[in-house]
Amino acid sequence: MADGPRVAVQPAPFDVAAELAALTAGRHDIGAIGSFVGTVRDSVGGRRLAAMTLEHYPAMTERALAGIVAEATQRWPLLGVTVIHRVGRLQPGEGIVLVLAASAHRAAALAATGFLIDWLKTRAPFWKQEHFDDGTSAWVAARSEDEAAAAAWGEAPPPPA
Amino acid sequence: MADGPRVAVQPAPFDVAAELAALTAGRHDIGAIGSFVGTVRDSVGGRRLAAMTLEHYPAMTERALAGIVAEATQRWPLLGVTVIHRVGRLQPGEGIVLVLAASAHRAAALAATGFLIDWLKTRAPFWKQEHFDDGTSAWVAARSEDEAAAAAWGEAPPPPA
Amino acid sequence: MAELRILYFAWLRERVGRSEETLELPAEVRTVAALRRHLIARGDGYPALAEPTVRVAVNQAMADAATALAPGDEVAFFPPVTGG
Amino acid sequence: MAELRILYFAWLRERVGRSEETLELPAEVRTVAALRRHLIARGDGYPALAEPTVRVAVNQAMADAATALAPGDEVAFFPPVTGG
Repeated sequence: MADGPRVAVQPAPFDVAAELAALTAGRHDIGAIGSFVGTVRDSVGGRRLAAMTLEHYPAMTERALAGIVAEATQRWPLLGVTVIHRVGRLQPGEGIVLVLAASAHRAAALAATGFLIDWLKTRAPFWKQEHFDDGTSAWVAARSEDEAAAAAWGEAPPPPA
Repeated sequence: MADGPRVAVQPAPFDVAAELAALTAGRHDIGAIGSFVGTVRDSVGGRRLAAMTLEHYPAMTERALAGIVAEATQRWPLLGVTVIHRVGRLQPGEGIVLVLAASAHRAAALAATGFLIDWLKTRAPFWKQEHFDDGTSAWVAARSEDEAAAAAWGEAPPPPA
Repeated sequence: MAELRILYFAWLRERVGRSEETLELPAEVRTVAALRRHLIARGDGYPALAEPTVRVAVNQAMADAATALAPGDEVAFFPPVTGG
Repeated sequence: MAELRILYFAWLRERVGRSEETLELPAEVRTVAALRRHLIARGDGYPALAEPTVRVAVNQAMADAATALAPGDEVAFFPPVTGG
């Protein structure tokens, strides 16, 4: 990738159009851009959600994301990658995470997009806490489907303790 | 889907940010949005590309796209779909096609995004002609990988004559 | 309409030399396969229709060699699609 | 530094009752597994560290029970991640 990947962890909202423009600015070798946006829903398991808090491990987060991006760049011929993850308190409808992957052809762009979000979900140190309308809060439990989705890409790193 | 899918065939550029905003406006049940953007590259097989022309079969195009979107909507629990395909003469760097698929969860959003672009590539009546810097032009040949990608989703319609 | 409307796209349009035409449906042409034979027999650019990759749609829906034709139908011949 | 820096996140932070602390590395604590046992033995909220789902990172890299510890290391305990 000419300019290297863009990885950011921030409380501020991300601007998808600006990120797309930055990823493709002056680049005419890109033929395909896959993207994923994760957003805060307003209900979970039938309960109304008032807000969500994203906690993270600052010293490790960008390093973990950079490692995931490096792995994707090794697996596919990517021409650009952007990963932005928000932290702090978010309202329903707000964006949580943005992944962009650009390549000459769509197969690599779409596969890398799926890989990046699947690995991010199981390997980057973020934790979600849901705040409900009734004043209670709960930490989101990890889903076995997420582990399965990440493992399906193969070559997992050593299992954690 | 509350407002039904948005399908458009147009010479004008599309605005990804505006399309994303329209897809998610007032919706807090969406948790994941997959997207794909196809763009014109500036070189093909080592030859410099000056422009590309997209021809289509107007009476059939939107109908074919609507059918592909309907199939996606049957296969996944989608909360919104946008498919915009440009026609006419396009310059390197310009967008050709935009696919957006929204759902509560990422697996459906990402799978539907891949399905929509794979089926569109093999079932919607568009043809690309490449115009090279040396003044020559050539119709793009269909790729067997595209047929294989579309067929991998299963349940293909009856084969054409 | 007692006529067929026939459309050609992309390189098939260029080879046939026209984008559309109308045809008084001959009595013996009752299927896509028969229409294709009828057109190829004209010579000039029409033998391009014999290319095995050529697709056909009848009334804007994908069709095959056995698809029946009736007066008023719109028949389109084209190469494999390459959009997206 | 002769000390370990220890961090806790998400519900483990709430259960332990702190987000970080420093610890003079005891002579017998040479691995992640030993540190975990040492902390659990304190009682109060620390037995939460015995939950089998708890993950650990040493110096910001995922680690496991056998990972060796040295003075100056940063050790983080946390639940399975749920971002994205």
